[in-house]
Amino acid sequence: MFLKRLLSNDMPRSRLLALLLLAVFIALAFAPFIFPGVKALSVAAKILVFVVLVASFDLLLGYTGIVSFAHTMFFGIGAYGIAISASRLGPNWGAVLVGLGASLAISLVLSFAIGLFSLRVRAIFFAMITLAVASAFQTLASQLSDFTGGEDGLTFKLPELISPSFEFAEEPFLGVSLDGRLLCYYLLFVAAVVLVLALLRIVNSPFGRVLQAIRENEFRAEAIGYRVVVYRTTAAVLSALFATLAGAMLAIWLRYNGPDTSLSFEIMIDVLLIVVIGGMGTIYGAAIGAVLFVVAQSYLQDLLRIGNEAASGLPWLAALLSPDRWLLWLGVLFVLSVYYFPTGIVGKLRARAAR
Amino acid sequence: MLETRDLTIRFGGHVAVNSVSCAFAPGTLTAIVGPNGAGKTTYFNLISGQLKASAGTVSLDGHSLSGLSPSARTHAGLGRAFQLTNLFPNLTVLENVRLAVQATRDGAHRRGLNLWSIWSDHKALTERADQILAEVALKSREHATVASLPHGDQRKLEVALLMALEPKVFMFDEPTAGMNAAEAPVILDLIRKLKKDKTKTILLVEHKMDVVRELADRIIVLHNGTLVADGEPAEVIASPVVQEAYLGVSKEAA
Amino acid sequence: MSTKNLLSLEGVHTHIGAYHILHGVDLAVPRGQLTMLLGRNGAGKTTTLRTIMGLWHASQGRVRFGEKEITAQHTPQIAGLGIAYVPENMGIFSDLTVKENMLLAARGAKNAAQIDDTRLKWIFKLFPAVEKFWNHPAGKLSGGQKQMLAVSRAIVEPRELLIIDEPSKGLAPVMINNMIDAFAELKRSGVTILLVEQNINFAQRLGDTVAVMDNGRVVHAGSMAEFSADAQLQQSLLGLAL
Amino acid sequence: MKKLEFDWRPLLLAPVLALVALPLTGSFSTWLTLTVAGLAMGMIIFIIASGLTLVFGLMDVLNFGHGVFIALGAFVASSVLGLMGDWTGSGELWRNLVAVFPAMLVAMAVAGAVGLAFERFIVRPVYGQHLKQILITMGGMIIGEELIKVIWGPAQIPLPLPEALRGSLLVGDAAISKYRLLAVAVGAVVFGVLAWTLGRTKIGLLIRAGVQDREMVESLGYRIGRLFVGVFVVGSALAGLGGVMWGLFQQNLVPQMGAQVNVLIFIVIIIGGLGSTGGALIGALLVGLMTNYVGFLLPTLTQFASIFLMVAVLLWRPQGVYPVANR
Amino acid sequence: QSNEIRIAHIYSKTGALEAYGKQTQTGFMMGLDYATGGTMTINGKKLVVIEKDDQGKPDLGKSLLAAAYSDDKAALAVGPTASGVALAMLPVAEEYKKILIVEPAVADSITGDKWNKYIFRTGRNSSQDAISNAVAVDKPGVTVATLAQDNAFGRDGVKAFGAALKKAKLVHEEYLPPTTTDFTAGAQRLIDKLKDQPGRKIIWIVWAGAGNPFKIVDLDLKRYGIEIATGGNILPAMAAYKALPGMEGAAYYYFGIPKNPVNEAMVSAHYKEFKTPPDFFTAGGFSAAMAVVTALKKTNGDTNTNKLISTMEGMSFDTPKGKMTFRKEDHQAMQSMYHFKIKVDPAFAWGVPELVHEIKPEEMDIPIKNKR
Ligand SMILES: Nc1ncnc2c1ncn2[C@@H]1O[C@H](COP(=O)(O)OP(=O)(O)OP(=O)(O)O)[C@@H](O)[C@H]1O
Ligand SMILES: Nc1ncnc2c1ncn2[C@@H]1O[C@H](COP(=O)(O)OP(=O)(O)OP(=O)(O)O)[C@@H](O)[C@H]1O
Ligand SMILES: [Mg+2]
Ligand SMILES: [Mg+2]
Repeated sequence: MFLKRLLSNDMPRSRLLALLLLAVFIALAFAPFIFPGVKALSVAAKILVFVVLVASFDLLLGYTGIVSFAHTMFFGIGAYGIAISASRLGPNWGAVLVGLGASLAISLVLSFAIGLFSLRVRAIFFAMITLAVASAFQTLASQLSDFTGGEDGLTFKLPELISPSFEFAEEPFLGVSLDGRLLCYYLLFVAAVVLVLALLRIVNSPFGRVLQAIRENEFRAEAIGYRVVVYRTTAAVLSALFATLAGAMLAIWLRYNGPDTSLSFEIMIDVLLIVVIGGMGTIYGAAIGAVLFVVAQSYLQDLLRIGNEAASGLPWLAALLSPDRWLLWLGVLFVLSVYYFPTGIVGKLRARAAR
Repeated sequence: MLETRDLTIRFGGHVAVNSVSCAFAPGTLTAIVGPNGAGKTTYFNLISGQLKASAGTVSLDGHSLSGLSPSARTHAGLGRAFQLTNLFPNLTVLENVRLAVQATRDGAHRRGLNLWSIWSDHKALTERADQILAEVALKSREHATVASLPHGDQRKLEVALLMALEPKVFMFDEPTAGMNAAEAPVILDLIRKLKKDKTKTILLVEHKMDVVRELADRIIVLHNGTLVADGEPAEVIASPVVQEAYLGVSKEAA
Repeated sequence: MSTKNLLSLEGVHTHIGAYHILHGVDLAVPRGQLTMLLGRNGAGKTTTLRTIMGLWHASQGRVRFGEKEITAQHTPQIAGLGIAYVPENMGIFSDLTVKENMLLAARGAKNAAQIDDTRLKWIFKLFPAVEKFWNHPAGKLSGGQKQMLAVSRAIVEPRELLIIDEPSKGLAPVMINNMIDAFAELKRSGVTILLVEQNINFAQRLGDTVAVMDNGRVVHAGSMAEFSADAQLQQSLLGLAL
Repeated sequence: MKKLEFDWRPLLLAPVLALVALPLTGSFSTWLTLTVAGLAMGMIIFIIASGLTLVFGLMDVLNFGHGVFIALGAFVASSVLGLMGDWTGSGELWRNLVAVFPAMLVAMAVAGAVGLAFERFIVRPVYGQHLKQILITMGGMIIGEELIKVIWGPAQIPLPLPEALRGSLLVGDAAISKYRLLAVAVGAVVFGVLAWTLGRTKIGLLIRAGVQDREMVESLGYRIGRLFVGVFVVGSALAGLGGVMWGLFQQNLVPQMGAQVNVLIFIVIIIGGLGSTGGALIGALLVGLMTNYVGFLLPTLTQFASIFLMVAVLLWRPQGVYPVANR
Repeated sequence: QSNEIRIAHIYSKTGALEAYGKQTQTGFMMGLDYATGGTMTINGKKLVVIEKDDQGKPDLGKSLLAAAYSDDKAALAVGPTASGVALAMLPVAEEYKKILIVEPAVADSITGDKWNKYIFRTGRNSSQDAISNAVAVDKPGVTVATLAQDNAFGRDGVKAFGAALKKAKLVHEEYLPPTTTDFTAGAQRLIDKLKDQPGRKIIWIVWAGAGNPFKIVDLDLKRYGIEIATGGNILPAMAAYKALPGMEGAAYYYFGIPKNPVNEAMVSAHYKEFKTPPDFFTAGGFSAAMAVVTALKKTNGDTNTNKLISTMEGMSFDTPKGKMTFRKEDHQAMQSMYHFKIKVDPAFAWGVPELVHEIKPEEMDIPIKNKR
């Protein structure tokens, strides 16, 4: 019952899905202990960031039906907020809060403007405009190098407590050294859980239902008494704010930020793909999709290395399986996942359970 | 009292509704008839705010509606069903109606602006929606998605959404078009029931003259955007302009 | 047999996704006649027409057009055999002008000037709105005007078979009369017509043969004259007397 | 009855822009150099964008992979020209052109053939579904780019201009590069052929109708599937041609070159009104002029110039200068 | 502990700089092979190279370096290709207290204000590039204008270049967006600035990336007597130099220029394996390998970080470019640069740079920009 309310009464509605979600939750909760090593922990942290980022995008895309390519812009704003204030104000919690506050404020204003603009032009035009705006923003971030570190980005320090050099216990616990990096991971973990549950609540609120109505038929939604501008703009702002928070999480984890890290179009496409693989219009899809995608992306090269060695007898196959061509396989993954998961993993699992 | 004064709209050089002034009192059902393209739907669009008038005003109970968005007009008490079916195709029948119920009734859901409660907790909405579906005989299909409904059922749902809004003014645009003669009575009965409520104003665009004859308290005729006749049903139907322009050199006027 | 019926369906089953909609439809459309397909909402009339046009595919059974079996053919091939179809939703290309809509329907014409002039004049006379709004985007037409355009498109070139889903929907009485005249004229010129219609009047005045559907099956087939005479039959099949 | 008249106002945009720039640039010869360069640049942009007006504008396929055909065309041309060193190295114009034309044809043929496969395996399952189009074509783009790297290697490849096309013609003090004149000629041909086909035949209408209601077009008896394949192939071939022109303009090729021009050509066809050949031409010329003027007057803002231009045009005409479809 | 020495090489195996990264890797492996006499062992310890692909992404580079030091137990690391990646990596070296030899990322700040004591660089930095070029064009009566990318790389380069000009006059700095494809507008501005100047007029171009700024010669600069100068580049990029016979500048490396046994060995090994001459970044990778082996030999295979640092500070080592020396103050390798003049030779697909003068480290005053 408590769980049901925590999940805003939006149950997985498929036993397999429930199991998957549980597995993901447990794996992430104990990642430092289950999967040792720096790389595994980075992958887990990246998953946490992406779950929030993708879920926030799903609010816009899956629930409201707005296709925007400017979502990484807000992600970047969040990351830059932390990066800039930490590098200017020094490694203290005040700087983190200032950075967070400032970036949320900027995102609020920008997303408000974009949300209003989305009503003036048609969907494709809006998508293309946001694409252009996002690329302009990336250029701007590179150009304002005094402020943003330009293309090289910013490396900065954070409060001692969540820095790798801080050790709060001498002895490793279960083979894992108890240091600031671990604390930082759990900070991210808690943030991700809270933010995702919050998004789940929003999409299952009366407001969330209206967003779906607008997605389906904007004209009729207005006719039955919903002021579409208000709902769309609110959704745009909310999703931007969540993306900003995801960006802040990223910066806190990496203690670095640059245009390619948080603003690139590549990330935008990854996010889109995750939404589609996971299942549009289901926050759970974001979680499942993010795990699958980030793991695949992070270990594809390792996998290919094995394949490459196995195929060393067949030179042409080995050439294609070369780890240097990992992008080729990522592209194939794009195509296949659109082919085989038209309604996403969540959609597929739910449809199967419904039979 | 719904009133339009000199309501006009031009599309380029074409005047689709030409200075129509008319008042509709509560407790009456006014049928609006006229040839195809006469401007009936456009007149509705002007009243409900889907189109902006080139000139003229619309007011409800003395308050001007001009300049308000369609959603604001819905809140002011106008309700509208569309001629060409216009629903939320991938939501279920029940959700369609529930959304309409939520839109106009106040409550903890704050007309859909509540971000932080769980939607299914608002049970009253579901109950009301169920009730309406029962009235239009769609209860058995409440979990079907709209896109899979046959045409006739979609027309019924169109009417159900209007009922859910509980407006002061009901505007029906050919509610029974494409509906089987055995099914149409469900809708017509609903309209009859509405008529009994003397606080409701009903506007009905309909081409089936037997329906008009039976239901209407008053008929107005639009022709080329202009109001050309207004009065008692029998009188209007008998007038030469209606006979000729609308009913044709009638073989079936009887 | 096959010369008498221009179109025939034998035991056609159609599935849409997981739903089984048509449960063995048998339908014969005699050459040169006007066949009415009646039935309650949701009986499967539209699905039957779409199955004929190849827009859904029959999972079982056969559809024949003249001598030819068309069950597994694709829509353009079926249409190419000389069938014109007016769908339930009218299928108007709302971005194109009325002229462009008509031009597409006239497969033989490369541009508007090549559309058969006498036929066009005839259409303009039947449906003046088509002429009046010739250069306007079709999406801006009124509901009834769209319906007229949809029917005009189906008759802009001669076709052997017309399949029309509820042509009278949304039309003013005078226009219904025009349309009845038009169909009568087409029939005289030898065209076979299959109509789904809810307007009883329309049905009675035009129909030669009638088929009544219920629950995905044809439950009655016969001549219109007999059917209109038998009030009890009507009551039991349609829930009302004509 | 209001007749649909030809809307001539967008035609004035480019001349007006040029006139506004005249006093700002200061000297006439500078202005002339910039204007001619801008117009010619616009023509090159038009050539690379022309395929996309068909695919994206008319067919409504958000092909994010269009760039890969541009890159493919350029790389194929580099191989073809590489085989004809004698002809490109010669200083005689006709010999150079004899080398360039087959390169164009082969590039178009290869791009068109790959387009055929692309349509079949990548685009066909997702007609009408924008989001999936974006993803699946991005996937196609990545695959294509990687295959280019497998075939031609990841390094940049030089594609020197044939001898006679190098250098400039001098008009007074203004320099007009010869290659750009060739680009104007090719662009004019592409424009003419496209405008004629789409304006004088039913093809354009059929595509637009097919995008709105595929079933209805099929019910009218047209094989819309085949038509779409055909148009996609032509669009890809045009991209291949654009790639040749762009590659010769850049004089070196990188596998990512397609992705680099993606945003630019999107902007052009959006300004044009999605699917209008004339609109795309106007858009391309405007972008060409604008980048040159801004590049001269306020170089730091060059990267924002075309975006600013797009937003300004859309504020004036929210559907682009010549809206084709009501999307 | 064991008898292995693990070295991580982190570079752009894929991404925009894939071609550069591959050269570095080739050079690095050839260098190790050459320096250990083909044994790949030092003092009985086997050298193991762990390759990692940063894809040109700073965040990835950062976590890969951490993983290399921690998960893979690398004793030291070499790389990366891009400056942005390098800058993000610097703190990781400090965190793990392990050495990072930067090669070939060029940004000055790597050995400047972002430097820490674990950072060494065998590659040249922007200042060395710019100053050597300044030395090459710096003559009395010469008027210079610059054309550079509008980013840190371009601006730093021009700044160092301008500061090093003693006799020539710098009249204009033109910065264009890194994504520029049409250079007409910028060229026109340069022409306007230069055409009325007396004497020799030179546009010095510093450009890295896709665009081709040399197209501006198509605008017939000769009519105003304007020349072009620029640094060296990878061979495919030098194809554009074919149109610029007689152009002067200063290069980091060209396989035909340095005359020493190491270079000869590398060129012949490269021809043997690939049938092509080694390029720019091959030489860099080779140099890095030479530095690593020289240092490890001196410590007798001891990988203790502090010991390595004290060994490497001030250490000289042989490279294909002759002798290099890690400067004590900022750990930048001081090295020769080559003043060249372009000759067109039909046998080569690129413009061939012919040596005019080897600019020895002593001839360049490379500023020390870090704070120790
Ligand atoms: N948005 C618009 N732009 C241009 N013309 C329009 C527009 N909307 C309607 N019209 C024109 O205005 C006229 C009136 O249309 P309207 O839809 O009001 O007719 P109607 O009386 O409802 O007809 P019907 O009985 O066929 O539904 C028509 O001629 C139509 O073409
Ligand atoms: N796309 C679909 N998915 C699922 N079910 C469908 C779909 N289309 C139609 N149906 C179902 O098929 C049945 C027959 O529908 P059809 O549209 O053929 O009826 P009809 O006789 O034309 O009715 P009407 O007179 O109301 O148009 C209905 O029960 C309907 O719900
Ligand atoms: Mg109407
Ligand atoms: Mg039907």
